Order: sequence, then C-alpha cells, then structure tokens
Amino acid sequence: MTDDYAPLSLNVPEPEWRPGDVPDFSKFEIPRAGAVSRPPVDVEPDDIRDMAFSIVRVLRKDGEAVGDWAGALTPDELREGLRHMMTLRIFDARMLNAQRQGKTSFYMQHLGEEAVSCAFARALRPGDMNFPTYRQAGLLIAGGYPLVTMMNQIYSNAEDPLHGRQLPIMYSSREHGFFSISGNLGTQFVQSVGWAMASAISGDTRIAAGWIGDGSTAESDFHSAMVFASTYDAPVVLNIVNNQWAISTFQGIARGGVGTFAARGHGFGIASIRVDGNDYLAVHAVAKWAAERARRGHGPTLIEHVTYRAGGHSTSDDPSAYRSATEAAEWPLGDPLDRLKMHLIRIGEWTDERHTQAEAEITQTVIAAQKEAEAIGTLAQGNIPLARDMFEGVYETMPPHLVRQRQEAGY
Amino acid sequence: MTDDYAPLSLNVPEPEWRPGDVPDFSKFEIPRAGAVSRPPVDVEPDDIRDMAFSIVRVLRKDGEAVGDWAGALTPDELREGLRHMMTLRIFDARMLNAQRQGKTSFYMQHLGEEAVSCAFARALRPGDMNFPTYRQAGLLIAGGYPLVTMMNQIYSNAEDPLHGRQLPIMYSSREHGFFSISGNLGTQFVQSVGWAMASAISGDTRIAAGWIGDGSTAESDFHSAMVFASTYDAPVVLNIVNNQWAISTFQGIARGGVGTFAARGHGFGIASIRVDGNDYLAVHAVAKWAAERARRGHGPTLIEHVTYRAGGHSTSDDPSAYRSATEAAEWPLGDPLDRLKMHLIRIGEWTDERHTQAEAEITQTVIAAQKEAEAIGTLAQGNIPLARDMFEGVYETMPPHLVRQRQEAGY
Amino acid sequence: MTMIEAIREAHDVAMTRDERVVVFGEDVGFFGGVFRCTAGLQKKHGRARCFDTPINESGIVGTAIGMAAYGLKPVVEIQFADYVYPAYDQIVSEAARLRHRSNGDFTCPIVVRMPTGGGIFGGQTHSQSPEALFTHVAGLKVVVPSNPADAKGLLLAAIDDPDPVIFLEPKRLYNGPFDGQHDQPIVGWKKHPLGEVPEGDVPVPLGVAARFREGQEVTVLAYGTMVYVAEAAAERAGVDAEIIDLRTLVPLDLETIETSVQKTGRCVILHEATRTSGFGAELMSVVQETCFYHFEAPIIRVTGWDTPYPHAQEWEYFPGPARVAEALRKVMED
Amino acid sequence: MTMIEAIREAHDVAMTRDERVVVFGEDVGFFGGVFRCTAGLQKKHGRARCFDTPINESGIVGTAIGMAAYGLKPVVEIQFADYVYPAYDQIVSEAARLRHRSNGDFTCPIVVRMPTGGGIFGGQTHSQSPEALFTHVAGLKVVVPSNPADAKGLLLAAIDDPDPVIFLEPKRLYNGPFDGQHDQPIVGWKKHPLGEVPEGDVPVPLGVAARFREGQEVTVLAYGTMVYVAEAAAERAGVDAEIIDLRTLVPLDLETIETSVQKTGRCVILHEATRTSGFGAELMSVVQETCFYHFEAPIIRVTGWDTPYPHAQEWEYFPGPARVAEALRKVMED
Ligand SMILES: Cc1ncc(C[n+]2csc(CCOP(=O)(O)OP(=O)(O)O)c2C)c(N)n1
Ligand SMILES: Cc1ncc(C[n+]2csc(CCOP(=O)(O)OP(=O)(O)O)c2C)c(N)n1
Ligand SMILES: [Mg+2]
Ligand SMILES: [Mg+2]
Repeated sequence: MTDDYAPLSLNVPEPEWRPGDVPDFSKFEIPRAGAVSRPPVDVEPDDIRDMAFSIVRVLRKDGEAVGDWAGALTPDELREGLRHMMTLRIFDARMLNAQRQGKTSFYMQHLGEEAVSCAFARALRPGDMNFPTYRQAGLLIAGGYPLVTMMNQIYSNAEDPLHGRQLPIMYSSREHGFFSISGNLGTQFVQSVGWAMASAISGDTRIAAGWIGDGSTAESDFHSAMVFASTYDAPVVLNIVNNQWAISTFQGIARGGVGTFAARGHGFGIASIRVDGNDYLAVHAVAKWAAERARRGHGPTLIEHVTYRAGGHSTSDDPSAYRSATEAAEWPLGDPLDRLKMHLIRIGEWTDERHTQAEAEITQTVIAAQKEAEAIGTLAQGNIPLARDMFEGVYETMPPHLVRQRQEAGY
Repeated sequence: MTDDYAPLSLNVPEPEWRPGDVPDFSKFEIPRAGAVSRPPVDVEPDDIRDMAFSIVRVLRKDGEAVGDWAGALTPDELREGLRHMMTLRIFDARMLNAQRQGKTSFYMQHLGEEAVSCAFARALRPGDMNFPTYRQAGLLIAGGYPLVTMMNQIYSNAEDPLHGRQLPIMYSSREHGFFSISGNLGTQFVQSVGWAMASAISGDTRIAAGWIGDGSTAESDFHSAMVFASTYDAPVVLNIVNNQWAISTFQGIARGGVGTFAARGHGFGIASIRVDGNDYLAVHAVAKWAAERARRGHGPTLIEHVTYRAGGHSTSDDPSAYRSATEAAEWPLGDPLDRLKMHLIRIGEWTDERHTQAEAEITQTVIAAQKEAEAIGTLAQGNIPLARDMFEGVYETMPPHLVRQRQEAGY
Repeated sequence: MTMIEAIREAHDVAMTRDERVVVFGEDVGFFGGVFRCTAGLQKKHGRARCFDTPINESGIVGTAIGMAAYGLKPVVEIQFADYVYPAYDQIVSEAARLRHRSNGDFTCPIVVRMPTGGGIFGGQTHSQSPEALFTHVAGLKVVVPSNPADAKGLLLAAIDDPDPVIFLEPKRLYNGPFDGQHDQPIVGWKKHPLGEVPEGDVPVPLGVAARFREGQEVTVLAYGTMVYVAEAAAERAGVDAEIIDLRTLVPLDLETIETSVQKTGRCVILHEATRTSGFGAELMSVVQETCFYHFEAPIIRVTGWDTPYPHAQEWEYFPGPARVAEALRKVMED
Repeated sequence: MTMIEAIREAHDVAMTRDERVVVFGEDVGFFGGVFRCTAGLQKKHGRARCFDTPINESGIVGTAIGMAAYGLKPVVEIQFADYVYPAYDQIVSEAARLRHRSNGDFTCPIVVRMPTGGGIFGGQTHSQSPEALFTHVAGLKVVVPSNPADAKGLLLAAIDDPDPVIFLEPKRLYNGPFDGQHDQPIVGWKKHPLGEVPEGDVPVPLGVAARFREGQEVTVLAYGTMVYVAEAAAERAGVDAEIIDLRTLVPLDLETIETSVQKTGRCVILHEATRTSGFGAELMSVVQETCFYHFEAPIIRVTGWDTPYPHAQEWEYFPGPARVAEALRKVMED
C-alpha cells in the first residue's frame, strides 16, 4: 500500500473579523419577519427540523409585527416589556459604573440581550422555575423583584439576601422562580431538567426553564441535560443564549461544523427552534409556545436565542482586544429596545416624548434604589454581613467542627 | 388564568419485552441489503442525513453480497475474517469457562458482536490507533496479537504484559494500535479525538478510532468527543457499538426520543452512518469509507454498529433476570459468523466440512495457547507478578515516598 | 439480614413513609441494581419513584439536585465509587454549596450512595475508597457503615438529613463481615449479631461513632471493612485495642475519639484508601491537635499504598490484619 | 518580571525548543488567556500549537491525554482552579493511572495549569485551592510556585516531566507578592529579588523545597501566597521562624522538612484551602510520623475555614498574618 496521502492539518476555526477589521454581515442570512410559521404545540420534533436553521422573527424593519407568531401581546404588555428592558439597561449602566467607582468587586451586563430574559419571563407562570446563568437578570426585573434587593446583593451589604457569600449578580429567589446562580458554567442546565422531572413525578403542572450560553453548550452538562430531557420527556424549556461570544472566543469554537446551536437538539429528538433574540415579540411568542408544549406534556424544547453581546463579558473584560470595535454596531438584528420602541410608535401606542419621559422616570427609580442600597452599605464602604455569618448555612445545623472554628475565629 | 392543565407524569421508557415475554421483531425496520448507496468520501454530512436512519447492509439473507458497498474483499480476506471471528468466539468460550473454574476473577465476552471489531480492524492501516472499550478484542485478534499474551493478561500471571495491575481483558498494545482499556466508560472516546488532533497537528497521515457502547453514549465524554471532533475536524472514526443493552438497561434509556444513536452526530455536523454490525462485509466497507474520509482530511465520521449482545454483560451478570430469554435467538440481524460462513459457501469459497475442520483447528490453537498461559500461571494457581511490582510505574522514576512505602511493605 | 437487604429495607421504609423520596441510578430500576440494593422498589413504589437512568453520573446527581430544589428527596446510586468522578463537579460545586450560596433559599437534601472499597479482585476501577475527596468539601456529610444494622439506620438518617450526604457502602461487607483473612472461609451476616437489624423506621444518628471493641492499650480509628481487620489484628497481636468505628467521617465524633485516645495514649489509624492525603491524615491531625499531651508513642497510619489499586497484588495492597497487627505491636513498643 | 510574564516565557522557551509542546485552553489562543499567561504564543508558534478550545474542561484534559499518548506534550490551562472539577475524572481515572495500568505502554506527560487561591474578591468560584484533591491521587505530581523565578523554572521542569503535573498558580501573586495585608499598597515583582528570572531554559527541579527564610524557633510549612503571609506574620509576632516554601507538594521534599522541624521542634502549617482533609493534614501527619520525638509543642494548622470561600467576608476567611502570628505566638508558648 503506497502512502499517497497528504499530511493532515488541524482545523482551528477563526472569527471573520478581528480588531481593525470592518465587519460585513451581508452573508449572515436573516429570514424575513413572519416567514416561519407557527406549528401546533404537539408537533413532532422531526416535522419542524427546518426551524433549527431558520429564525423566528415578528418585527419587521419598519416596526410592523407580522406573521403567525405576532399578536399575542396587548399594547399595555408591550409597553411594560419596553419598560423592563429599559430598566435593565439603565440598571446595568449604573451598576457598571458603581463597580468602576470601586463600590463593589464585579459586575456583568446585558447590553444588547435585554429582550431575551425580559420577554421570556412574561411567558412563564407563577411557580415555574428558571435555572439562569449570570446574564438573565431580566427574569428578575420583569418578575417584579425589587431593584434595591438586587443592588444589596451586588454591594454585598448587610441587607444582601445572600449575606455577602456570593459574587455580585449571583442572585437567588425561589419566590421569583429564579434558581440560585452558579459560577460554574452548564451545571444548572441539567438541574433544570431534574426540577422538571420532579414536577412530572409529582403530578404537578409547573415547568422549568434551563439557560446556557453559546460557549457553554460545549460543557458536558449540556449533554447530560439533553439526554435526561429526551429520555424522560421532561417538561422543560432549554434556552441557549447565542450572543456570538464566550469571553474572547467566538461562537464557532463551540459550534464547530454544524450550522446552528439549535441543531444540537436534533440528535436527541428534541423540538428545536431558533428565534431572533433581539425581537421582544418573537422571544415572547416562542417562549409561550415552548412553555405550553412542556405544560401539555409534549416534552422539552430547545430554543436558540440569536443575539449579540454588545458589551464586555464582565467588568474584567475588554473586548477591543479580540473583536472588531464596530461589530456591535453592525450587528444585523439591531437593538432590542429600539426595535420594540419603534413598533410601539408605529402602532400608535408610544411616542418619542413618552420614551424620553419614561427613560427619565426609570433612571430616577434606579437612582433612588441605588441610593437606598448604598445607604445600607457597600463592599467598599462597609456595613457588610457579619464575619460570623460565613459559618452559617454550610449545613442546616452547624456541626461541632464549625462551631469550634467559629470560636477559633473569634466570632 | 385558570389552571386547565392535566397533571404531568414522568415518561420512563421500557423495553418491549421482559423475562417471560416472546419477542416480536417484526416492527424492527431492516433495509434491504444493498439499498443504501455509497457516497463519495468527501460528501457533506448534511447530504447523507438519511444514512443515520437507515442501515448499510451488504449480505442478503441468501448469503449474496450486493450493492455499492460490496466487493471490497477477496475470498482470502473473507476467510481470514471468518477465522478471526471464530477465534474470538472460541477464545471467549474458553476464557468464560476458565473464569467459571476460578482460574481468574472476571471475564467479558463478545458473543454476537464479533464482526464489529474483527472487520473494523482490517479497515485500518498500521500506525492508526484504536481507543477501545472492553468489547473489541477482535481488534487484537484480527491484528495478530498473540492469544497467549491475551491470556497471560487475563490470568494476571508472571508474563502478563500489564504485570497484574489491570482487571482481566483490559489489554493494552500500542504496537497493535490498541490503546490501554479503561474501566471508566466514555473517557477514551474524547481521548481518541485528542490523538487524532495530535496527528493533524503533526502533519501525520495516521488516524484514530474511538469506541463506545450504546449505553455509554449518555456519558458526558461522548459530548466532549463530538464537540472537539466537530470543531477541529479531527481525523477520527467514532464508533458506537449499539448492542441493544447496557448491563440490564435497554438502549432506549440512553437513546431517548431520537430514532437512532447515529442521529446524535447531526447536532454536530458530523457524517453519521448506521451499519449492520452483524454483517462483516458491511462493517468493513463502512469502516474503510470512514477511515479514508478521515485520512483525506474530510474530518470525523460517527458510525453506529447495530448488533446484539447475545451473552451476559460480564461474568458477574445474568441477563435472564431482565430480558426475554429468546431475544438473542430472535434478533433479526442474525449471527455474524453464520452469515459470513453462508456467504463464503454461496460464492463457492467455503464448505461445511472446511468450517468444521477450521473450528477444530482453531479450538486446538486456543487450547494450546491456554495451556501455555496456564503453565506460566494463573491468578488462582499462582506465579503472578511480584508484589513489589505494584510500586513500579506509578511514575517513571519512583519518588521517595513510594520507595519508603515499598520498603515498609517489605518488598 | 445482609447489608444489601438492610439497605433495601431502608429505602423501602423511607419511600413508604415519605412520598418525596425517589430512587434512581444505573440499573437501579427494573433490575434493582448490580448489587441488588434496590431490588423490588420499582415494583412496589412505581416506575416514577424508582427508575433506571442513562449512564451519566453527572446527570444523575445534577437531576437529583434539581429535584431536591423542587422539594423531593432523591436517593441516587453511583454503580461503583470509582465512577463518581464524572459527578464530582455537581457534588462539589453545586450540591455542597447550594444552601450556603443561596442562604437557604434552595437546599439540597440528596443522598449519593456508592459501593466502595476493595477485597473483591475488582482491580483499579471497582475497588477505590474516595472518602477523602469528599471530606475535604465543606457542605457534605460523609457516612461509611460497617454492618447491616448501621447501614439501615444510617441510611434512614441520611435520607432524613436536610443536607447532601455521601453514603459509602463497603462492598466487601455486603454479604458478611470481612476481616482481611481472605484465605479463610467466608462467614455471612446471619451468624453475626450486627446482622440483626431493627424493624421499621429506626435511624442511627449521623455524627456519632461506635465503640466497636473496648480496650485499654491503644485506640484504633477505623471505618467500614477496616473495623473487622482491626479486630482480627488485635487478636493476632494480642493487644488490648479499643476499636472505634467512626461511622460518620463528617461530621466527625471527635468527643468519642478524644476520650478513647486520652485513655489509651496510643493511636493507630486505618483505611483502605491511598495514604497521602487520605482521611487518615485528617484523623491523625485532629488527634494530634486534641490529645498531644497524652501521647506515649507516635500515631501510626496503616493504609493502602500510594499506587493505583492493583488486581493481582490485591492482598499486598489491602491493609490486612498482618500489617495492622505489626502496627499495633510497634505502637506498643514505642 | 511578573509571574505572568515568567509563565509566558516558560511556555515560549519550551515551545521553541520542543516541537511536541502544544498549548491550549479556554481563551488561550488569540487572546492569550484571561490572565494573559499565554499571550503572544499563538502569533509566534502558530494556530496549530496554541489555540482556543470549546468550554469543556473534560474535553481539554481528555484530548490532552490522547495527544500525550500520540507523543505530544500538551500544556493546558483551566481558566480557574474552581473549574477543574469537570475534568477531574479524566485527571484521576485516566492521566494519573495511564502509565501504571498500561505498564508504560502509554504515558501521559501533560501539564494542567490553573490559577488558584483567593485574595481577589472572586467569591466561591474564583478563589479555591483544590490541591489536596490532587495530592491524594497516586500518579500525579502537584506543584505550587510562589514567585516568578520558580514559576518559570518549575513550569519548565513540569513540561519536561514524563508524568502528569498539576500546576497551581496562586493568582494573587501574578502581579506581585502578597502577604495578606490587604489594606496596604500593592507592591509589584519589579522590586522583589524573586522577580528576577533567569533567562533561557533553566528548570527548577520538582520535589525540592526552598528555605524561604531561615529561623531557629519554629518551622513554618507553606506554599504559594502563604509564604509571604508567613513572613509578615513572623515579623508581626517577633518569632524567629524558619519558613519552608514547599514548591512541590507531590513528591514532597520530606528531607528539608525533617531537617528543619528537628532543628526547631515546633511547626506551624499554613494553607488557604478548607481545613478538613486539606494538604495541611498530610503535612501534619508526615511531620508527626518523622519528628515525633523532637516536638516541644503541638503542631498548629492555620487554614481557610470549612466553609465555601465567601465574597464579602474574604479577609475573615483568608488565613492572614494576624491569624498566623497568633499561631506562631501560641506554638512558642506551648
Ligand atoms: C466550568 C467553567 N469553566 C469556565 C468558566 C469561566 N467562564 C466564565 S464565563 C465564560 C464564557 C461563557 O460564554 P457563554 O456561555 O457564551 O456565555 P456568555 O458569557 O456569552 O453569556 C467562561 C469561559 C466558568 N465560569 N465555569
Ligand atoms: C463511568 C462509569 N460508570 C458506570 C460504569 C459501570 N458499567 C460498566 S459497563 C456498563 C454498561 C455499559 O453499556 P454499553 O455502553 O452499552 O456497553 P456494552 O457493555 O453493552 O458493550 C456500566 C454501567 C463504568 N464502568 N464506568
Ligand atoms: Mg456567549
Ligand atoms: Mg451496550
């Protein structure tokens, strides 16, 4: 046998643009709004295979809402949605700044991705449970969780419900259907499936929602989640937030040779849909559909939210080192706030003036919350939880060795 | 919102038949031999999507080899293949018995699955590397590894190349392209991808083959392997041996809602094929195709070998407790040895007499090897590796603490 | 009754009294587990409360955590302790810290059971004793029963416990006590007093050691199989050893240990696991910290060697009665 | 030079001299790592030898093992030690035992680097010190440098090593020594003698401790950040402490430890990790085993508490100079 083979070489995917390049998204295929039809909730996953390669969109460029997936929300609900997104954006800006001023140690923002969590939150019912990552604070804001409590957590002050134990933004609120955020990527995805299985075991009607980033789909627990969800037909909505980046790593490294993240579901017989993550109406409609599907006992749905992380990964990150500075501005799916605002104006339910006024009001609300939180305390300024608190809650009852250690520590 | 939802319930898949049931495989869809055509090796994975839901088969019921995938092997090669499978089966029977006689602690057989590893072995080139599970000893037998060395390992005797450190059948032979078997399921699947990546990094032309069982595809490292293989287009053939059972657990628990294991590849853009694992010609042809694909730089292939574990999981297992006693006999893809034998007879290259004679010869060879191995020693009878050997090879150079421990042990 | 039967009964009692208890793992449902510790549970309690899982340890523990967050009380089986590592992240990063990090907003009352230890010619992947990898992790409790009565009672307590419990079952003890004298005939639990298991729902509290054998000359700290090895060794060496069966490693019953060591002034520590950074190191440390002025001789550890658990050399690896007896003699001489 | 620069240089030297060295991990390629320890390597050595990976720690280590079996020498980065657990199975069950189980037919010369330790307000998932989870595993070597010179030299030795090495980088030391006095101005490596790093290929051998500070009254065993804390504490307490910087935890330089403890008769052991079953337990044990008759006072451990690493209470968790000084005073009184 003669060796007539060429030497192999390693394929290392690279993003199209790096710092200094001018992005050109003209090859990025965007289906027309309204083009993807809405199947019945008991559809066979295999019959909607194409939905993993398309994008469900409702809002047209001109602001019109069109197609099967439109029409589910009243103007009041839409205005509320806009308010939630604006609140989240303003909240982020203030907290980012607070971190820069040294008031706390760390922050992570949602810039450009506000629609995903804000719209999703409104598609669930009370009692349902999200297993979020660190970039879905919209679930809390749209769920009515007090801003000042969020800030208390961020500042690790004496009123922090987590008693200063967790990194800023790692919220937890069972009452608001928001599972304690983990710093470890992916772990919560399979936990959401377990929660959903528990609901099914208990003959309940509540459902769970798992959340994961594009980069984190590579983690093994993504697989665990898919396997268990598929086998036990768990009543869960599994959300991938594809914001194109995982810190400095573009989504192609996690995605590899397949066209989309949603397609991952096909290997498991799980219904899989891509949605325009910057289209509040589309996210809400798809989330509603998937939640209904789960609650009716038709099993899991995998949703890929196509969006863009317009800001840095966290306050420790500077994206200008690894991606084109103009990529965010060129991002073809636009800005979720602008798009919902334009829609509301187009249907005569909003004006630029009302928007400016709302912005001012929300800013005031956020500032007031911030003042209140800072009056309680900050990591930098003090009035933080007691040192002895760190020994509490390791177990329900403090075991003897921890009592001894607490005493040794002098608390 | 009124709660008009029915209580959810947990779906727990169950096999169709349990002990006492009479299996009926009439609903098991088996494509005709020759029905699946052979695509070019540089085919786009998406263009052969249907191959993950069909089964490549070459041997017809009447023993004729038909279709695109036929014709690659000479009668000599086929006879050699038959001999390998017969050797493996006889080897298994003898070793199973040796374990029952207490000569060693443990054994695992291949009954019904002999074609998979024996045929695959002949599709690789020297220097390629398999990362096998415990049920691919055919790779060694078809690769010319001495039977007596295998037995020495099984008996943990003084000539065991692994010095008694490993459980019986956990062979290792770099020279024969056979990576050290791990008792931990799945771990080796992603290692095979790493080996393949290394070959690509080094500008080599060698390829790797990963192996995993149907049940073990549920392990997280299956995902790791798929992600890395997909992203770096690794020159690797990823084999799933679907023998329908994982100890007492039927394949539906790992497979969940998707039709086939091969379909798992679709979520990664990996070319995915199902093959009749009891058809020596089909396995060989598909393996050749996938190996060529990898070696030509077209990336990974996922192969699902559809077969049946006709024996117990291991010597610790009794399948009559969890599956129908007649399932193995009813298995619609038949017995791999019988089928290849029939083919050879049909094409006039084999006779019943020659078969009986070969059987006797092989039995003699295996018995001779067994005598030789047992003359060296067995776990039960002694002449096993020295106790002090257990301290060797933990590191290349024995560190001081191990020297001290060895001395403390008195060796 | 055997330890297997005792474990089965503990499951059954817990499932019967508490709807929230669910049991799952690889081969755990229809078949009842490769060691049969869950046999009959699916039939009795239904497929939604006792079921087979895909082979994915991270998924088993990960879904259990989600179920616990929902309000159930999952008891899961890892087929062998050697296969717990894929679940290690879920146990360490999630189960162990959930209560603390959420300040009790979510809790994680799960039990992770697994057969542990050697003595069955299981080679490196069916023999490990990974207890120290759990005792280092704040938020976990770690339990090792040494007999059927304790196995049932401790498992009931573990299921009751509001926090995650790692429950290590010495598989060499499943069918009878084993003192490491592997060339002697096997005795079953039937003839052993600790094979008598109280009926019904009688938990054995976590965090309380048992004085397995009274003695005056030296304290032996042991758990699981090593308790019987200690007994055989004490007889062999003719040393009046007090054997403490720790039963729970975290939280540790330091009081019982202290009392005994302060009485005897000598201490030998046993475990099957690899020596370096084994749980014996922690025991030696706490004993040193609390009993320093009572010591008459250096504390000795007798453990598995710092090598993978070998197959053919099993009895040279296993810290059997000969090695333990030698340590007892030595500690008496020092 | 900083520790980051030293680590970068070690990579560069190794990659330049040996084609088989490949470097990968999350954000390691184009960007050069979140701590920038691999910055510039992709540009210089090409994308096939330094690249970004999917976020899958098991895949990172698993592919590295496969590459090592092929004949390469992979050096991989786990972004934070807190995220190593998904790779734990590959490290423990595979890398650590491959040489032994295959009797040298396959070996596993990989280096798994990871930033470790606290002091940066990183909360429970950016602060952990999991060294004891590796020291318990036979077949692994475990290294913790405490300064730029050692970081470069030890990393070169680790890459040279024929066996798997866990390389823990105290992230609080990346940019300067840190003695736990967090309210004092930060000093960089520039002004520190150990910031002077030898040029070229100069490995520091594994398994050899350094006497960081000479002293007569008490031996302090420390590694990583705690070396500087010990120094500050000794000054604060006015105790003539001999500080041993272990540098390699496995294999341990017992000789240096023994010599020092037998000289001083007193010993204090430090680490940031959780106390129970921390590496301090092993140190306390070997010191007890080898120096029993030399002791004048109980050995004391000063460590992180048995709780998750907290965010706001960082300085109450961190075993800072005040706590260490107290221990030094106490051990002198006993
Ligand atoms: C197990 C684990 N590995 C690595 C990290 C470090 N890390 C934090 S965020 C991140 C990137 C995640 O990217 P993606 O999933 O796309 O989410 P995004 O930040 O874009 O929302 C990484 C690697 C971690 N937190 N946990
Ligand atoms: C990580 C891990 N978990 C569990 C086991 C125990 N175990 C050994 S074989 C087996 C079943 C494997 O089934 P499958 O993958 O279908 O392979 P087959 O035995 O059918 O060839 C199990 C659960 C193991 N060896 N490793
Ligand atoms: Mg992302
Ligand atoms: Mg199988």
